[in-house]
Amino acid sequence: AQQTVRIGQGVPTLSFLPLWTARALDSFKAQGLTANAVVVPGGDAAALAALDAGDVDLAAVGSDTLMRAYAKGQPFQMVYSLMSKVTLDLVVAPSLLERAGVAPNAPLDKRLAALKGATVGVSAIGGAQEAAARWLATKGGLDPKADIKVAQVGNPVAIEAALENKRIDAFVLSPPAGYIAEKAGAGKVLVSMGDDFPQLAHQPYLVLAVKKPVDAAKAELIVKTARALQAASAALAQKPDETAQAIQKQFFAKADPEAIVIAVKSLKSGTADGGKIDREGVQNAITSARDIGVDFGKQFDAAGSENDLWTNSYVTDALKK
Amino acid sequence: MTGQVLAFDGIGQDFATPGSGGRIRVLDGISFDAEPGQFVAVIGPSGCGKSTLLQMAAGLLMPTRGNVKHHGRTIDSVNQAVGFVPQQAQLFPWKTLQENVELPLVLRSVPAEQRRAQVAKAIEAVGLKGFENYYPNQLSGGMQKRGSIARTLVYRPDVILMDEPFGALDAQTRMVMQNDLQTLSAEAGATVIFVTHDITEAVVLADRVVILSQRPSRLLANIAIDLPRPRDVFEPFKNPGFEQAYDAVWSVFRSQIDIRGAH
Amino acid sequence: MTGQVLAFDGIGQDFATPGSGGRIRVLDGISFDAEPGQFVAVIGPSGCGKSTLLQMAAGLLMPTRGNVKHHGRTIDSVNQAVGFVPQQAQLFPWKTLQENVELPLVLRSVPAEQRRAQVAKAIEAVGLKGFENYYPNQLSGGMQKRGSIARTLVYRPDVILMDEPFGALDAQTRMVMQNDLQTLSAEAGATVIFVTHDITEAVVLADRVVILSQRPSRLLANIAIDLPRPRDVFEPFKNPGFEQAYDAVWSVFRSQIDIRGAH
Amino acid sequence: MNDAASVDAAPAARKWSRRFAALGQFGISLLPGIVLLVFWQWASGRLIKEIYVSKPTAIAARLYELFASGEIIPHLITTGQELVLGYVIGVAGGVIGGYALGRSPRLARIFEPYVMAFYGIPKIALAPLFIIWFGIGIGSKVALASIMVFFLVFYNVFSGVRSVDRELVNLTLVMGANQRQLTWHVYLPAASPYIILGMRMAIPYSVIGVIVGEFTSSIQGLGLFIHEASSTYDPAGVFAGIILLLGFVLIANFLAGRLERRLLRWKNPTTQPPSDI
Amino acid sequence: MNDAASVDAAPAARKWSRRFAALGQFGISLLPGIVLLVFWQWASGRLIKEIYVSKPTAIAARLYELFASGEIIPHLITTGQELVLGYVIGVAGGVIGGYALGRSPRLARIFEPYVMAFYGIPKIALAPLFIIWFGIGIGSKVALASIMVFFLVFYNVFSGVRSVDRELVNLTLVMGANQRQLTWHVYLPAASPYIILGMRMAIPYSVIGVIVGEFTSSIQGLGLFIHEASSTYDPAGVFAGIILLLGFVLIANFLAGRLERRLLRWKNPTTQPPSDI
Ligand SMILES: Nc1ncnc2c1ncn2[C@@H]1O[C@H](COP(=O)(O)OP(=O)(O)OP(=O)(O)O)[C@@H](O)[C@H]1O
Ligand SMILES: Nc1ncnc2c1ncn2[C@@H]1O[C@H](COP(=O)(O)OP(=O)(O)OP(=O)(O)O)[C@@H](O)[C@H]1O
Ligand SMILES: [Mg+2]
Ligand SMILES: [Mg+2]
Repeated sequence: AQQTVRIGQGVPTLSFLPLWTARALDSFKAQGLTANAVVVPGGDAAALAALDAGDVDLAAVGSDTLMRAYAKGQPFQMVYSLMSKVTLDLVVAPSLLERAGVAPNAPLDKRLAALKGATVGVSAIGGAQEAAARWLATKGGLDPKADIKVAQVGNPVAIEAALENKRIDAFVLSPPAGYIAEKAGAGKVLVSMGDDFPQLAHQPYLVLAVKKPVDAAKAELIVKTARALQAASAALAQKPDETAQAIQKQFFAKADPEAIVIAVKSLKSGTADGGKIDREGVQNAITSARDIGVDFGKQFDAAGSENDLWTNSYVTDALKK
Repeated sequence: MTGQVLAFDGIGQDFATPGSGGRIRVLDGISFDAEPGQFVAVIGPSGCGKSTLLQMAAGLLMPTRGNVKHHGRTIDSVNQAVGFVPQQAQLFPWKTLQENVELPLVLRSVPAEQRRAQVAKAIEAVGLKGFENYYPNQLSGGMQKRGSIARTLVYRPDVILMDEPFGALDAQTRMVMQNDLQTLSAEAGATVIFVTHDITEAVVLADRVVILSQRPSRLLANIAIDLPRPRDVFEPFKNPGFEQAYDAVWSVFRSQIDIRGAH
Repeated sequence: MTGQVLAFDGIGQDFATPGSGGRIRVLDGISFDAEPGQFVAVIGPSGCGKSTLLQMAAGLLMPTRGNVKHHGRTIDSVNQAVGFVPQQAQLFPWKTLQENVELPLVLRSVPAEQRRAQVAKAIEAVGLKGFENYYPNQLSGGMQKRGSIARTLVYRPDVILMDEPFGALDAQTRMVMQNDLQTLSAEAGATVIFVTHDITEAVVLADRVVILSQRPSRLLANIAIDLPRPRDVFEPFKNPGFEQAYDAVWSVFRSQIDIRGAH
Repeated sequence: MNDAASVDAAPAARKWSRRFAALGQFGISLLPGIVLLVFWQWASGRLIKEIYVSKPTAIAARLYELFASGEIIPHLITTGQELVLGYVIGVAGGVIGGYALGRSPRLARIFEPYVMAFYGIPKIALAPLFIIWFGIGIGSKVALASIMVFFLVFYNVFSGVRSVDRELVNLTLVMGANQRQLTWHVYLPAASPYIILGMRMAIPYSVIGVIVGEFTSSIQGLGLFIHEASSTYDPAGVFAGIILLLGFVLIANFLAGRLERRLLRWKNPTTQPPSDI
Repeated sequence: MNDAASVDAAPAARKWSRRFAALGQFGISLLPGIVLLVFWQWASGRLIKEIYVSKPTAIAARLYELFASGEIIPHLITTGQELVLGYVIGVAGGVIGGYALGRSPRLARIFEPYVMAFYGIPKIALAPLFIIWFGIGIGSKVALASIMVFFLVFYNVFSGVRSVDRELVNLTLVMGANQRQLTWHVYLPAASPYIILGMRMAIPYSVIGVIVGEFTSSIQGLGLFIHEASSTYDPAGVFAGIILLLGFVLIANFLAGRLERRLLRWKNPTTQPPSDI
C-alpha cells in the first residue's frame, strides 16, 4: 500500500532542489510513498513548530534555524542534507558598482567593499540571509553593523521590485533570483557564496529534520524518503537539462524557463553527495554560523552532537539495498 | 387607609442640573393615593414633575425622598403589574402597529388565536382598523398615540398609568376614547392614574383630581369629584354638578396663572 | 386673489399602503390660501393629513396632485423661507436647549452677541429660563415642545407653520403662549398656518379656520373669524362675538362626530 | 425628497421603469470596474512591469486554464469551507460576546480593554503558536478567520446594544418582558443596524483571516495557491487567485445587502434616503 | 435603574465614595490580567513549551534589558510614527469617503461594492506593488495601516450617515442650513456614535497594518524586531515586542474612550446605562 510522507517546507525556493526533483520525477512512488508537501510560509520556525506538533513527518529547513532550535533544547535532528553548500548570491544594482567605481572582475574584497552604505534586502531578518549579508560586509573590510543596512523584504518578487525601483542597493537570495534580476538588467550577481568561499561549499545548508525519538516505522519512512531523494539527485546528475525542464514545467510553469534551468544547474553540485551529513560539514556549518555572529547561547560541536543534532545513519541505511 | 392600590408617600425628587453641578428640586413632598378602581387625574403646569411621578409608579425611577407603594409594597424595581402609556407614543419602530399592540400578549404567552382577537378589538377600539400593517413612522402623531394606548389596554392591567394620552387627538376622537376609557375602567375595575392638561377632561373622567404646583412642585389640592357615573363626555357641561366641580378645580388652578401674570 | 403668501391648490396625496401594494388616499383636493399677515388655523380629525399639508408647505413632500405656491411660486424643493414647528418637538439631542434655539441664528451667521440676546429673549418667552444648559432628554415633554417653538420664533420667519404647538401644554402656559404668539404675529406681520385640535384655540387666534374631514380628507369649511384684535385668550368667551364664531366652527365639526356616532 | 414624484404613473409602467432604472444602475455601477480593467490592461507593461501586476487578459486566460484543468477546484472548496466556518463561528461569538458586554456595563469595564488589547497582537507573529494549537489543517484558518470576524461583530454589537433607547427598554420591562424577551423584542432589533454593519465589515476580514492562515501554513487553499504563484513567478496566477477571493467577498456582500434590506425594512419603508448631495 | 439611589448622601462623601468605587473598578478590571499572567507563568514549561510562549518573568526581564540598552528605542519611535500617521490619514480618509457615500446613495450604489472588494484583496499578495509605490521605509507601513483604518472608519461613517434621522435633516434644511452647515450641525453629530465606534475598532487594525507592513518590508520597527526575535528563537523578545504594541493599543484606546465620553455626553448625561444583566 502507498504510504504518505508529510514534508513541511518553510520557504518554497528552488534551493530545496532534491525535493522539487523528487516531486517532479515522482521518485517517491518507486519507494511506495506519496509525498504530501505542506507549505508553511510562516518560515522555518513555523515549519519546525509543525514538526513539533506532529503535523508533518519531516521538515525541510535551513540548518541555522535547526541548530538554533537544537540549542534551545528542541528535540530535532537533521537526517538528510538537501543542499550541501550555501546557495546564496549577493546581487547588486549596477548603479552601486558605478558609484563605488568597482569593476565586476575586481578582487573579491574590493567588490565587497562597494557595499559601504548600501541597503541590502533579504527575505527575513534574523535568518541565514541577514547573517550572510553582514558576513560579506566583514569580508569587504566593513563594519557589519554600521556600514550596511539590512532590510527585510518579504518575497523574491518583492525584493526584485525593490532593487529595480532603487528601494534597495543589493540583495542576498538563492537562485534563480539573481539570474532573473540580471536578465531584467536590474542587478548583477556579485558573489556566489558557495562558489567563492570554499568553507561554505561543504556544509549541510538546507536539511530535512525529524523530531526525536524516532520509532521503527518512522525510521523506515525516513529511509524510504532518503532513497527517493537520492534517486532524484542521481537523475538530476545524469540528465540535468531534462530534469530541470521537468521541474520548470511542473512547478515554475509561469517563470522564465531559461532562468530555472540555469539555476538548477548551478545548484546541482550541492546535491551531489546524496544527502550525506558528515562531521566536517556540520562543523563547518557551526563555525561559519559563529563567524557571522550567531549566538546559539550554548556551546556544542559537530563531534559531540553526532546522533543528537545530526545523524547520517538514515542516509547510510538508504544506500544499503 | 388600607387597601390602596398605589400610594405616593412624601415623594421628593432632585435632579442634577447640568453644567453648574447643583441640583434642581422638582418634586417636593407629594403624597396622595389611589384606591382600587379609582380614577385619579393629575394636573399641573408643564415641567412640574407629572411624568416623573408616573415613572416612579412604574418603578423606573426611585424617588430621592419618600416612596411609592403598590398594594402596600414599596416599589423598588420595575413594576410589571401596571400598564403604562408614556407621554411620547414610543411604539417599537421595527414592529408594525399589529405587532406593537400584540407585544404585551406575546410577552404573556397568550395563545396566538386569542391574541389575534384581542388585538383586533383593541385596534378597532382606538379607530385604527385598516392600519394593522403600518409601521409607526407611517402613522400620524395622533395615530401613534392611539396605538400606544391600544398596546396598554389590550392586556387589561389592573393599574393603568396614562401620561397625557388624549392630548394629541382632535375633539371628536378624544371624546370617543374618553367614553371608551370610562366604560372600560368601570367594567374592569381598573385603577387609573391619568396625567392631563385639560381640566374638563380631568373633571369629567376622574374620581379625584390631584393638582400640582409650579416647580418645585407641591400638592396644591386633591379634589374629590362626586359626579354620578356614567358621565356624558360628549357634552361635559350637561352632567349634573359638573360646573361646580369644574369651578372647584379651576379656582385652584387659577391661582397659578396669576403667578406668571396675564400681561 | 393676488398677494397670497401661501396657496394650497387642489392638493391630493396618496400613500402606498404597506403589504397590500395598494394606495391610500389621504388628501383629496384641498384648496385654501393665506394672505400676508393672516393667521390660518387648520383643524381636522386625527390622521386626516394636517401634518402632511404642513410638510408640503415646507417643501418636504411633493403632493401627488395639485401644488403649493409660496408668493406665487410653486414649491418644488425645501422651502427655507418658512419657520416650521413640527408635531414632535424634534430638538437636536446633541445640543443643549440654548444651542438648539441658537441654531437658526448660527445658520444665518448672526453675530454672537446679537445671537445671545435674541436666544435669551426667546427662551424667556417660552418660560424656559434657567434651562439653557439642559439637553433635550432632561426636559419634560412640554418643555421640549416649548423649546421647539422658541427655536422657530427666534429668527422671526415671515411664514410660520405650527403643528399642534400648544397641545402638550397645561392651560396656563398655553394661554400665556397663545397671547405671546398673537402679539408677535401681529407685530411682525407674520403669516401663520396653525394646526390644532382645540376649537377654542383655533377661534380665538385665527383669522380663518380651515376644517378638514375624515380621511380621504376634503375641505369641509373655511370660516372667516372676524373678531376684533387683540383678543383675550385668557377668557376667550368674553371676546365679543366669540360665541357665534365658535358655534359656526363647532356646528361643522359636530357633523363629523355623528359619523362615528356617540354610543 | 420627492417620494411621491412618480406616484401618478400607472403601476405597470412604474414597475417597468423601475426595472429599467435598476438595470441602468447596475450598468453604471459596472463602469468604474470596466474603466479600471481597461486602464490596467493598458498600463501593464507600459507604466509598470507585467511581472508585478499581470494584466486582465492574462488573468482571464489563467482563470480559464485553472477551471478547465480543474486544478483550482480543491483550493476553492477548502477556502470556501474555511470562510464559511470562520465567518459563522466569528459572527455567533461576536453577537453573544458583544451582547453580554453591551448589556452589562460592569463586565464591559472589566473585559473590554482585554478584547481591544487582544486585537493589537499581531497574529502573524504567533504563527508557531497557531500551528501548535490548531494544526496545519482547516482548524488554524477557521480560528484566525473567526477571530477577525469576532472582533468586528463584537464591537458593533457591543456599541449597538449600548445605544439602545433606554426608554423603550424600560417600557418593555413594565409591559412584563423577561430578559430573554427583552433581548428578542428590543435589544436585537434595535441594535440590528449595528449588527448588520459588523457582519458586513467582517466579510472581507474573514477572507483576510483565512488568507493569513493559509500563508502561515497549509496543504490546500486559495491562499496557498496565491503564495505559490507569487513565489514561482506567476503573476497571472496571483491575480487569478485574488479574483476568486473577490468573488467570495462580493457574493457574501450581496447576500448581506439583501439581509440588510430585509431586516431594516422598517427604517424607510416606502421612501428613499433624503437629500442626495 | 436607581439613578437616584445615592442622591441622598452629602456631596463630599459622594465624591469620595465615587473615587473609591472607581479605584475598586480599576482594581477589578486588572484582575483578569493578573490571573492570566499567573496562569501563563505556571503553564509555561508545563502545559506548553517555553520556546513557544515564553513566560511573564522572562518577558519582563527582556523588556528591562531592551530599555536599559536602549536597543528598542529606535524601533519604538519608527513604529510609533507609522502608527500615528497611518491612523490619522486613515481616519481622515474614512470620514470623508464614508460621508460622501453616505450622503449620496447614487455614489454609494456605484462605489460601495468596490470598496468592499478592495478589502477582500490580501494585501500581502500585493507586496511588490507596495514597495514600488511606497518604498521600504515608513511609507509602505503608513499606507497599509491607513488602508486598514480607512475601511473600518469608512464603513462606520457610511452607515452612521445613512442612519441619520431624515426628519431632523429636513427640519434643519427648512431652518435654512446649507450643505456645509448640515454636515456640521446634523450629520456628523448624529453619526458620531458610529464614527467613534469606527475609530475605536481601527486602533488595533492600525497596529496590524503596520506590523504586516513591517513583516513585508522594513529596516526598523517593532514588527521587524518581533519577526527577528521569532526567527531566532527568542520568545521573550517576541512577547516583549507584542507587549509594547499592546501599550500603543491601550493608550490609544484610553484616549478614544475619553473622546467618546466627551462627544457622546448628550446621550446619557446624568444617568447610568440601564438594566444590568
Ligand atoms: N435627567 C434629568 N436631569 C435633570 N432634570 C430633569 C431630568 N429629567 C427630568 N428633569 C426635570 O424634571 C422636571 C419635571 O419633568 P417631567 O417630565 O416630570 O415634567 P411633566 O410634569 O411631565 O411636564 P410636561 O407636562 O411638560 O410633560 C423638568 O423640569 C425637567 O427639566
Ligand atoms: N409614509 C407613509 N406611508 C403611508 N401612509 C402614510 C405615510 N405617511 C403618512 N401616512 C398616512 O397619512 C395620513 C395622514 O397623516 P398626517 O400625519 O398628515 O395626519 P395628521 O392630520 O397630522 O394627524 P394627527 O392629528 O394625528 O397628527 C395618516 O393616515 C397616515 O397613516
Ligand atoms: Mg410629562
Ligand atoms: Mg399630525
